[in-house]
Amino acid sequence: MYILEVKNLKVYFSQKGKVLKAVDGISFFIREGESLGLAGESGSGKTVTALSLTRLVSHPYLLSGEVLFRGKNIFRLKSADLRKIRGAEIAYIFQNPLSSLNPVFTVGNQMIEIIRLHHRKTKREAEVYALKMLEKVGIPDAYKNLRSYPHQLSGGMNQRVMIAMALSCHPSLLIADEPTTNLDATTQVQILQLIERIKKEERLSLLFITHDLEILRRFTNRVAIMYAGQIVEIGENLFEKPFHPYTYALLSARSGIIPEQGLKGEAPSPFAFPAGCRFHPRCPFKRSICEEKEPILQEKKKGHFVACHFPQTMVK
Amino acid sequence: MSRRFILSGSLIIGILIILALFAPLLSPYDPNKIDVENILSPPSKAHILGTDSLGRDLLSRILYGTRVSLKVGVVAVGIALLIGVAIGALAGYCSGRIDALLMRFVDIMLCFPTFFLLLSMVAFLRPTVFNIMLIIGLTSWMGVARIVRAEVLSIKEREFIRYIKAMGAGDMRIVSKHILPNVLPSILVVGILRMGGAILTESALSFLGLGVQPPIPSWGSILMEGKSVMDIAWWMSVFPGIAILLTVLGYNLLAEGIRTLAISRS
Amino acid sequence: MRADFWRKKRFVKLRGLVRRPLIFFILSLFLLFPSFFLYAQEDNQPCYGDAIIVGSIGEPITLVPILAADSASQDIVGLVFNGLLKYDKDINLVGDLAEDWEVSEDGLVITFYLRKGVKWQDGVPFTAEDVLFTYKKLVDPHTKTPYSGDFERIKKFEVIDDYTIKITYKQPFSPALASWTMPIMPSHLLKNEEDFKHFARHPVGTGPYRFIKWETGSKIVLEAYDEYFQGRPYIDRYIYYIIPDQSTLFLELKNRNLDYISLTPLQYQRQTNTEFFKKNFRKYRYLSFGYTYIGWNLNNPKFKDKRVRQAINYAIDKEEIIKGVLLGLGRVCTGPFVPNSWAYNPAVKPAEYNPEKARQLLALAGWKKKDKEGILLKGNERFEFTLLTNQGNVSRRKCAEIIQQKLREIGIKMHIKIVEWGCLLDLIERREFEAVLLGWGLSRDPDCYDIFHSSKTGPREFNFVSYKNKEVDRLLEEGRRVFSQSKRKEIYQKVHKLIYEDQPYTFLYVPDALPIIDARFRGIEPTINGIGYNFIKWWVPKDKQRFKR
Amino acid sequence: MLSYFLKRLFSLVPLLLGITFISFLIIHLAPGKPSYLKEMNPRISAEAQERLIRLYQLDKPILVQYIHWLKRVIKLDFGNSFADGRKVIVRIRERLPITLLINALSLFFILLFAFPVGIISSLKPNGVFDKCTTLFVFIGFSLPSFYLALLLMLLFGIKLGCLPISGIVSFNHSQLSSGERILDIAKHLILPVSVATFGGLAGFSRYVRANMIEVLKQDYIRTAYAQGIGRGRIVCKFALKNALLPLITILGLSVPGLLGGSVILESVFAIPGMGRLLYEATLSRDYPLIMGGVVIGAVLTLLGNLIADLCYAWADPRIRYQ
Repeated sequence: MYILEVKNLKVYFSQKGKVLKAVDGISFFIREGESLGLAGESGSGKTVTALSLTRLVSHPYLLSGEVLFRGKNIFRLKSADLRKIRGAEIAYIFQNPLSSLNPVFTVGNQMIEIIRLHHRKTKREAEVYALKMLEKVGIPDAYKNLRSYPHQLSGGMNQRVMIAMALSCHPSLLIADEPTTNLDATTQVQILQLIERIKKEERLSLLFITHDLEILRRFTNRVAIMYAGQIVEIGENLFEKPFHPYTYALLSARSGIIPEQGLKGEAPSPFAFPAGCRFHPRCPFKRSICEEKEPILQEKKKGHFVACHFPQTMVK
Repeated sequence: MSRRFILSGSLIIGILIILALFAPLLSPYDPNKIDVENILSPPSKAHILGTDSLGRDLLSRILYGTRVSLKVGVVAVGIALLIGVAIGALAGYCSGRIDALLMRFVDIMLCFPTFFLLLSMVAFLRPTVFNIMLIIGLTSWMGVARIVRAEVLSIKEREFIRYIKAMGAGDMRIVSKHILPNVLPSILVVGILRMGGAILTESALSFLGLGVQPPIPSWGSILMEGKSVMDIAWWMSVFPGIAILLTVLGYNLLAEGIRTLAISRS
Repeated sequence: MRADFWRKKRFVKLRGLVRRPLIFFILSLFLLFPSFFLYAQEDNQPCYGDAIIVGSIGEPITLVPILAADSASQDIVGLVFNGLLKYDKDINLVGDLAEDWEVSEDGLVITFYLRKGVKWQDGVPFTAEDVLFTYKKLVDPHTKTPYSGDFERIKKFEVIDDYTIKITYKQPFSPALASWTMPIMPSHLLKNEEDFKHFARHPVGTGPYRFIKWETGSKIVLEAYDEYFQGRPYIDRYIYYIIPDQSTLFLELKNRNLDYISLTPLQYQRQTNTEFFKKNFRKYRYLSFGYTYIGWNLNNPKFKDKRVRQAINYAIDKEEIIKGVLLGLGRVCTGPFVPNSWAYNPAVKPAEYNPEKARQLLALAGWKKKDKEGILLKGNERFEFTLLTNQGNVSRRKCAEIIQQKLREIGIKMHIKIVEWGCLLDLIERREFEAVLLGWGLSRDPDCYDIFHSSKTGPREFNFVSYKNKEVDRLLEEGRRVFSQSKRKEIYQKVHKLIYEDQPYTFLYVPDALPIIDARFRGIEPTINGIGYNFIKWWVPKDKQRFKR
Repeated sequence: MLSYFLKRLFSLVPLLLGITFISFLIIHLAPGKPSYLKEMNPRISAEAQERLIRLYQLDKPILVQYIHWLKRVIKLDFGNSFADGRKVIVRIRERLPITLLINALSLFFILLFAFPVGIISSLKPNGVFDKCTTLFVFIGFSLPSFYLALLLMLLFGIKLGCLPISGIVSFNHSQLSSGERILDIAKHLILPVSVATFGGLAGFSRYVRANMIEVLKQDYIRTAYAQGIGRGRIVCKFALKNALLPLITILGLSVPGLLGGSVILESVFAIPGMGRLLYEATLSRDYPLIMGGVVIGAVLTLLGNLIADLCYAWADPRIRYQ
């Protein structure tokens, strides 16, 4: 059973009269209890994908396709019903915990707010519960920190707070959007371990978005690679046997982290993608057909799909 | 959106400039021609906007008034920019004690109720058109100084300035050749915005009877006269105000347009 | 709304009667005839009661008579206090607090015999002590009074007894009598008050009205003084409303909330000719005691030449100014005296508007050529000057603009500079002016020594145009020495003629005073002294009274 | 917090000294002299004038005069007005309340309307509502307050005759019952307060809008949405409190503008307030009164800034805990 299934998701924005295709027809699913990794360069549409799963994208020009959460089409829900899913069923952890927390309210205030939103609890009970959650995510001196403002805490602490907030309503799907990107190395490891731990404890499904392929290799069952608003490759053991030249290029970058300009040439403009395969201008293996016909996602191996006219069998 | 602002703003200002330039051709009468037989006659075919309390043609006076207002806007703002940019750039570039001192001065000036400052200065200088412009300039440079200082501070820290400095360029040269051109867009916006403000200030002074001297027709002083005959001559208080409104609107639209354009460019 | 307030009250009563028409009819039959006689009688017979509501733009500054210099203060002071002397309806000096007075043969000593039995409004008798006290305060260097001048000429002030005063002057000084119209203040109340602080807002006088209260920024209320020595005034209360805005003042009059205001020429000519106003108000129009003029700085080489000043007099069309500024409500001024003064010389005829004559005179004075702009030239000098006037006076501003036009027509370029009053005084004091457009408010005494005598050209003195004419000097001195009015009349009529001939000022106009008063008031008799002189005799017929006690 | 407050308070002293000194200088150097008389009067002799000048110590050097003045002011004695000899403090006390009332009322209405207008237009930038308010804002910016006042007076005072056009009380105010008195004052205040509100409203709703747009873009707003919090609550609680911060400063800075605006407003509507008092005092060179007004104005301005700073510190934990 899939906890989440996305079919032909398109998210376009309108800017200065031009259409920006942030996400252009992607489909994927997440099984119950599974962790799916989502990787790609900046601007490839990862975050927009994550946000559109609960219709969080603001002022889209077009938002189409289907997002089925436990069979319910999120896009068809009334906003009141949708709010019951947000936070309670699908929770998010964002990049930059400091800016993702409201600077003018205390940690406790913000936690109690959402606890009381999704549970019938008195203020007092909510506070006790918030304390418990903070302790659970390993925040020392939880009582004091509950009364702190985000700017008084370190980045790692704030991320723990974010996680505590995310967990506080027992969601079944956690979407972590680059949760460790701006943290220092040791904190990164701690946060990742924390996520891994709570995933197990709470039996969560996870959508993990990151630049860092190493993390995906360690923490996720399956990985999807996005390029120019589309998924170019998705499957298990992607890293052992990538088929798409783009994935291969990513993997061959030394650190394993997708650099800003990870490849030769520039990422295409989202206002005007190249015809044919969107990767062809940068592809070392391109042929004439690549410039004309758009490749579709095809199952290359069981559970392993690739969108490429000439999928390479490449071993890293 | 910004295009439309710029277009409508510059259209209004353009028309006003034309009206000001060709006022002698467009005016149906000599704006100072007194006619005691036709005191305060309502709008009619002979006098489209009516006459004032000395029987002068209101339309002609408003047309000539355009000259005063536009001139006041440009010159007053020129003066304000001159002072504001000089002090702002000095404070921003030198920083340290000079900066603190200059900014304290700016603070003091800002704490004055501006209008009171204006009144005292009007008393200090004789109210010729130039002096009015000077006074408005002298009392409105503080905002410019603050903006320029902030911009200079941020530009100063950029890599390329450090590089130029390392190459041994002199301070004067750095400020005038490298920093100020980068501040120019915001100066432009502030300047145009202030022009509207300066025109408002001039008309307010004239409305209180402290502005330009008769018989120079100023919209504010026509309004002042209009207030005293409000109950019998509505045209005296309605038409000059429309002229002020349109002019200031023109400048404000233009400034807003340029500002949003600059933001979207960067 | 406020008008409705009154109207409603009256309507309620009427409606009550109308509802029972029969009773009303019978009642009126009974009442009609006796009441007819009663009313007819009452129409001629003054009766007590009612209040008059006066609207004013300005608020009094102080009610201390020797400090009060503005017209609002003087309005109130005049009702609360008396001087030793006053002017009657024909502008003759008559006794007020003084019953009689004597001037010694040599004119040096004036003896006042004070009225007996006059009581201050707090019941204390009025005596010579009060006059002495007022005099002392006037010449006390710590008193900030503007009126000390006339009293500093006193050599000796003797109190002979409680009701006799002998005042000895350093020289004969005929305006002295006029100076004793100065209101007298109560010694017993002020002896121990240092700076009049309390008194300034709670005055006690001998006058027809007692001070009741002053609500700052709003109104002053006076009440008839029952024991006033000239008889209690008919109108019970005098309420002085301060409404610092001309249009609101007029609006309130229109709503019949005010009984008495001064109209502007525009209001007089254009806004009060309706049936409504004719029915409910009476408009009065009489010449005021003051004139508007251009003063030329006679030290300026341009204006030193009499012919230039005369030319300008010919070039300015005073009738046009009176039409444009006063809407016809005024008279051409021909000299330092107004037509209703006994010093006025009717033989002096105003110069006609004659630009041609003006050009000729200017040519004689050397202003022959014109430059490209059409401005007259004398050598390389353009005929260009600046006329100063004060800010906040619309008529003067308009006046200046008309003059500007007229002078431009004969080739003189005049600039107008409008500065605030304080600034103007400063410029005049420092003689930094070429010409000023100003007005003089005149006292009833024609003595104008301070304005035209050549000895009065010092920094803060009033002959600021530096006018010097030996003959005029002599006449002005004589006018001060002589006490006989007929002799003085002769002297001042000569002064009038000489000054108009010399044109140190270009005399422009004497404006009309334009009061409007609710029609219910009776006993108002305009004379050359205006209407205010007999205010205590004004009254309202019983049936027309609006305010009951 | 207290030490922060004291520090700020202390730093105002030199500012205040600077302001008073510069004003003193300008006022006394300006040409013109105190005119206790509204018209020239030949009965007033030159000697009498000299005497007045000596009494007022106007013959001393400016610095000496300033120090004298300062010494008295420290004892809270502003001296007596030239015009009527009454204490400056009394004259200001008479006039200040009405000015403060009008400004406070208009500030209240500005805030009352600016927030809804600004917030609604920020929710859909460039939507219909936003476009309408933008138009309104531009007109508000460009319309001289005295012109608006004239138009309103023309319409409501003269054409319709339903609102009084000058002063703050009717002439028969003292005869009314206390209920009617309040109604009477309210009626008189409608036009001046509307004019004062209109001008401020344009600017302020614009600020609210800009700040809200900025805040609504922030990450924490997205977080709040992601947590399932309703839009209304997000806008009114989470976003608004953040958007308030810069507005506090702007409010504090707007005090001198308000005082300046009072001059014109009170002149047009003939309101006996501070602005008019100062205007008249300036014209008649009533030095003690002008200086009293300057001090009051400066103190109000600085207080405005101080209160804004304190509010800011109170509202923004990031500053409070520094």
